[in-house]
Amino acid sequence: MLNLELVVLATLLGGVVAYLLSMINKRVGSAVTILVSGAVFSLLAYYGFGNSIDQTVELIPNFVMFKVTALGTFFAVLVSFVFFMVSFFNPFFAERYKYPNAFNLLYLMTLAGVVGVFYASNFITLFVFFELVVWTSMFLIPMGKGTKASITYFVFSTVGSFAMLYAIIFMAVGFGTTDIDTVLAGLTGTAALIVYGLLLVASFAKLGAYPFMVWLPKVLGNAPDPVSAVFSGGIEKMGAFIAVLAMIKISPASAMFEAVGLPVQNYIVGVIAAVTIIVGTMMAIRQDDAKKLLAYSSAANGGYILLAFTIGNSVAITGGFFHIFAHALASTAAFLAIGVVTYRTKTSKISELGGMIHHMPITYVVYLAAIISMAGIPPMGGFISKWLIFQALIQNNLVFLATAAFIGSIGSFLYVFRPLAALFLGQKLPKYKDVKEAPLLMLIPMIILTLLSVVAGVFPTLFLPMINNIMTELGFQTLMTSGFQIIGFNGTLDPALVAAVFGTGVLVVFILFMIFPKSRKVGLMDTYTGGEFIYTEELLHYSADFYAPLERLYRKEPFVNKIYDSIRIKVEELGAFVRYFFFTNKPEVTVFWIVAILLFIVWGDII
Amino acid sequence: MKKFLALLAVIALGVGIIKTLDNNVSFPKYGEAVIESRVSNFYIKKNVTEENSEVLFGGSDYETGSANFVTSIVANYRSFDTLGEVTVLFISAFGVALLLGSKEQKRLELNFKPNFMLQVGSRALFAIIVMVGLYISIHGHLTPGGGFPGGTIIAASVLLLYLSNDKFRTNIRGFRFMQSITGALYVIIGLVGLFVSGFFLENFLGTGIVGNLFSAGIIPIVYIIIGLKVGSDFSIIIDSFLTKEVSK
Amino acid sequence: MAVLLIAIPLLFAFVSILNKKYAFYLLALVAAFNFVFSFFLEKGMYSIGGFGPFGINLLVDQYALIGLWLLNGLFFLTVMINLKASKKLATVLIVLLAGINGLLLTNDLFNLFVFLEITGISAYLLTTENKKPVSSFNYLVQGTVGSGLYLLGLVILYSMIGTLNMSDVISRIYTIGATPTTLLLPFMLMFIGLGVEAKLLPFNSWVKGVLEKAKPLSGTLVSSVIAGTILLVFGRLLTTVMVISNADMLITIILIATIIAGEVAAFKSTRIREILLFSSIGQAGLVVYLFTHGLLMQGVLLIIANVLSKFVLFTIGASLAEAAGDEVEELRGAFKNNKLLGIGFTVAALSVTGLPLFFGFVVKLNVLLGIFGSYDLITPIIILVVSLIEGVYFIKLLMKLWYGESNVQIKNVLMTVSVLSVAVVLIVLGVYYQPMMDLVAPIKDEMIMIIQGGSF
Amino acid sequence: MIQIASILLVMLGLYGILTNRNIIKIIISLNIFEVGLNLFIVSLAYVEGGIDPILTSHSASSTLSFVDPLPHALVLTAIVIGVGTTALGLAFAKKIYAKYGTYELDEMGVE
Repeated sequence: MLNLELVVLATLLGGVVAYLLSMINKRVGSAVTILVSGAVFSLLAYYGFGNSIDQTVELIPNFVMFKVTALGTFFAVLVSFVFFMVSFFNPFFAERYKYPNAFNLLYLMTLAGVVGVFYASNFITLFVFFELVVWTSMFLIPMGKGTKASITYFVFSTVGSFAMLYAIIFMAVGFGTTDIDTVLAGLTGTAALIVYGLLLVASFAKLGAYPFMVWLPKVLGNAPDPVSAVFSGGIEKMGAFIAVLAMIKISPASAMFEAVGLPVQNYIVGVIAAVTIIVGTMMAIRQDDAKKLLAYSSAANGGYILLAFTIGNSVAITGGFFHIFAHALASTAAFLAIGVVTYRTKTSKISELGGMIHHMPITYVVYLAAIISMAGIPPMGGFISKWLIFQALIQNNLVFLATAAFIGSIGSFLYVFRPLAALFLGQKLPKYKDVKEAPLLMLIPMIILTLLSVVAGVFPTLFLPMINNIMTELGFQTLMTSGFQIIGFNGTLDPALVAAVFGTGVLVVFILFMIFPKSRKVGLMDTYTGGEFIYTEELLHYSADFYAPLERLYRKEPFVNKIYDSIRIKVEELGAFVRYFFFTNKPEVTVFWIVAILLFIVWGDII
Repeated sequence: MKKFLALLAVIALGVGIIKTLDNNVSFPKYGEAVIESRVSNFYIKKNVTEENSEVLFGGSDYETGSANFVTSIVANYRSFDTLGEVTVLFISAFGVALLLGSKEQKRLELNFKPNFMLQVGSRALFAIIVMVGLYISIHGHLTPGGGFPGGTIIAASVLLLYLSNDKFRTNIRGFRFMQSITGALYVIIGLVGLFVSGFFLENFLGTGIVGNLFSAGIIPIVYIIIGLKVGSDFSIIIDSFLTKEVSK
Repeated sequence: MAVLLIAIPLLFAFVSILNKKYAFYLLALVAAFNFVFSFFLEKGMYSIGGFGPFGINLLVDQYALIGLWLLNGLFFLTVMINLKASKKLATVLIVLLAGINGLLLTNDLFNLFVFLEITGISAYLLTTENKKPVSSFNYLVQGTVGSGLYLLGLVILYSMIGTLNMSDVISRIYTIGATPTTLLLPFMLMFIGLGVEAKLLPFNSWVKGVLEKAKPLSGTLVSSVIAGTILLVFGRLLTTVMVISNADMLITIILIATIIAGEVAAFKSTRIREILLFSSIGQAGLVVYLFTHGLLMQGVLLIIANVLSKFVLFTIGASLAEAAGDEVEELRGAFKNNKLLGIGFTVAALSVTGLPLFFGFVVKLNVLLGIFGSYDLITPIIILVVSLIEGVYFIKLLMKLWYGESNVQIKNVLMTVSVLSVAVVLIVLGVYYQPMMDLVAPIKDEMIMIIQGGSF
Repeated sequence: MIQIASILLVMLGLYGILTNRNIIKIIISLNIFEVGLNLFIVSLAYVEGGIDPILTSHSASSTLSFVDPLPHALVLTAIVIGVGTTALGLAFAKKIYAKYGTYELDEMGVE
């Protein structure tokens, strides 16, 4: 039996150990993060799927309450896996951080927090860990490019978590307990709607759904690369977890009206998800920074997850969970690949890079596989989940949502190929002549993630039991499968077959490529354009901007930044007013107010 | 305009407070206070720890032997307040000295030259005033007055000397010593009470016959201490104000 | 024996002026004595002069004990950290110590006034350390008006009910049949009078002058120790004396305004000490709000959390500001060379913000639960919004202090050790909070039991 | 009557603090405020026909009608505290004058 509280505490302790060891040698400390996160992952996976995690023993009384569920295990194993994979990057980045020892400490604290969130049995525990993740990860961000992003992150996360806190206390006072299952099952009527809304605010804030999308590009763009990977693959998934609590665990009987066959509140969430998908995709298309691009894509994928849960039938929900799984693998891999590029070149700007395929072919393959998965192309995991979600959308006749999802999917082809073309393919730049492939230790996690992504796409049924456990636990039917086939509403998917066809195609092309005479390799200068010879090796590829015509269509950002800014300015104005009016350091002001209030008391027939 | 509005506001507030107090049925009108319902009734009857139906002038061995009820409160029933009050004065005097520089001081010059008569006359008066001050302090439990007025009068005599002679400075160290010792003595008397009979500032001496000079236990002692202390506190304040730092 | 906590400091204060050289040792001795002795105190009503309920009593209940432990301990630490500055003000500090203990212990309304003045005058003198006499003077004027109003309210109350003993007030009020209307004026006068000292909104224009340039010693004492004491006094009065009132609406408006104004002003500020002082105004408002709504336990928890973290924040903040400048921009990266202090500051700031693993979180949760428990759905929203604002400026401050280039270096081993130990306390209480809960759980029942005439 | 007068004195003190920007005047206003307050406290002690609360050979028994001695005791304390704060205020004034050469708060500029 594995004691859960021990795992969490040991992870925290491991952070302290990593901190202390980092004082001796930064890399040793980073190695501790690999060991600890690996241990957490393997313990949780081994005992979690073996159903032998013990949640009853309390090491610190009343501190936290845990409960082992299939849902929690799924999320915890997945996210700790992401942490484990990313931690391989830590030793390489340690020297770039201002406070590497603090980084190691906070990295493991974040991991402990994430694990705690998924296993929490009552809302207070959930919130404790939720906020723990917020502030620990907040301090991870400024180790990268700037401190402003972490403030943005704090604001949006805190808006979300305070909404959740309000809901939690609302329930705690109403029910006298904060046990998640009891409370969520007991909610009815308006109370259910309030809690539903507030929890979803928390979920939106974490997933970066539309009005809260602002923080994602800022944070993921500015954080150190491993942190971006962890955010996209791990921490954001907490939002999905909260969404599950709100949208699936709260009894759907609370629907007052229906819209297009869905409870109206679900439909509203669906619309928000659709907007998120479209805005995220559109914004991703025009990003120059590869990390920001992936950040918007993360937001859009969060939209798919939300969309899946709004539909609420077993196919859609399975699709949602599968999407969480597939996206975690793919986006982590993509961020890691970009991380390798920045590690070697110190930039992630698409317009400044090119031809990396010649230097780092493996990274290229990893990135290619990742974006294929994110765009939902077979034979990758992302295809399976999107197929399931589309099935459900069509089955339920959700025309608008389906259209949005399709637009998003097509858009995702556009944006993922942009870094592919500009960053990896294209012209080789003299500046990066000496760039090498990533070190072996960095390649390992990327390769593992890619292989898993492929396996998930080819043999999804291998991973389905994990999700089926959740479905049974939540009281849904499990997805029908036969062999390696998945049976949807109006069709059967044989991913292995698809993959085989796809693989054959690739193979044929590859053979043709080998058979036909090779193209002649020429130097960069050995060419001319427009009748002019080229004399400098400047960047000539135009892939950095090849969606310019499309971007012109939506130059105005569909964004709410201005509103947020004006709120901040209003608060500051109020502060200036208060300071001017009250904190004057003049005795007569105090006396004036005393007189005024006393006047009110003696003359008002009051109150 | 601002001043007028302020005037209007404070007048309105004053009238409002008076009106509110007037409408307040629980608040006794002027002169209609019911002592029997107040805690002071026990102080007058000296009934706090005993059962006296009547306290007589010349009677003996009451819980507190002071003929002056106010004094019995100030120096006995609520002596702790008085200790606090002495502390306030002490810290004020200390603070004034601290603020106005406590290193090398010299006298402020007066605008006129005091003549010989004034100086001698005020010295003669000084002794009398000090005597009066001490008298008032010592008789605090019998007559109106007590340590605070007595101490102030003592300080007034010092002030007289300061004003009549611009060369004069008291022995400020002596006053500081007295200030310290008297304050400490007050606390020590309280502590003796604590260790002798279990209560801080307990009147552990016999209370004697009401109306006699040597009665009321520790009250006269406390009042002499307070008198000296207040006198020295004020003298220090006076000295601080009437001197300035020697310019460097 | 509780009186020793007041008598010994007073004795030492009187003696300390005899020789300035040894005054400091007396201060250290007496501060240590008070801290240690407060742990040996037994609960009970201690009469002074042996006059039972008719004289002055000192009340030692759980509430007073918590305050004594906390504030005597922090007083001792503050004095020890600021050795140099304490030497000149040794006598003032000893008297201040007596005043603080008196305020915490006394069970008599007028005695409270006396100790309020003792504490006040020592505080005015303490602020002279900042070399800003006008601000100190303003503080003095406002403090005097405030305590004058308290006195006015108190004597009106006395002439109505005929007693000054805090435990007897309620029963006397019922005996004479006073109504909320008749009690409104005295209670409001007392409330406003104390409000001036407790930094409540319209009455706190002294705070900025006194604290914006405060040195570590006076700043920490005024913003942490004295503020905590006054708030605890407020709690006792609002629970045992000013129970019947019908100005709830007005008071609530004042307090909510205080909470919002403090945090908003801090949000606007760019100077480290200003940020801290405005934030403490907001917190004071929240504490008093809790007291007025009968949430004594939560209020005490909030005071404990606040006093502890403000101690850390102000000690470090004022030292940094003295070393490098007031503006946060000038302090960029100040923790680079002072990592341990930085960790202490971070822990305290996160605790004030109410993030988990720190004591502030436990407190915030309890506060919200308490307010929600009285079916108030709006105030929690205000508190949450305000604490978001608070979080933002604290995080901003932290980010700036950690990242940047600076060569500020503060070498004070004692400060580092004490700040870190308080930080550790904040973490331990944040994780293992049950003992603290058990500690504060009985305070309200005890207080009510005492005013109903019970004893321990 | 005396109560009204004392309340008005209190108000006068507040008015003085409200309108004056001169340190000495503020201190004087503070004093007026306190005097009014003290007068008010004493007035609360008065009982119609009461005698001064001292046992003498003329009024030898506690059963006579005395005025309330407690407010007198309180006022004694309040007066002394008032004196203390006034002294301190004046010391501040002297200090301020030494620093700025003026008693007018408006002429000192921002500290």
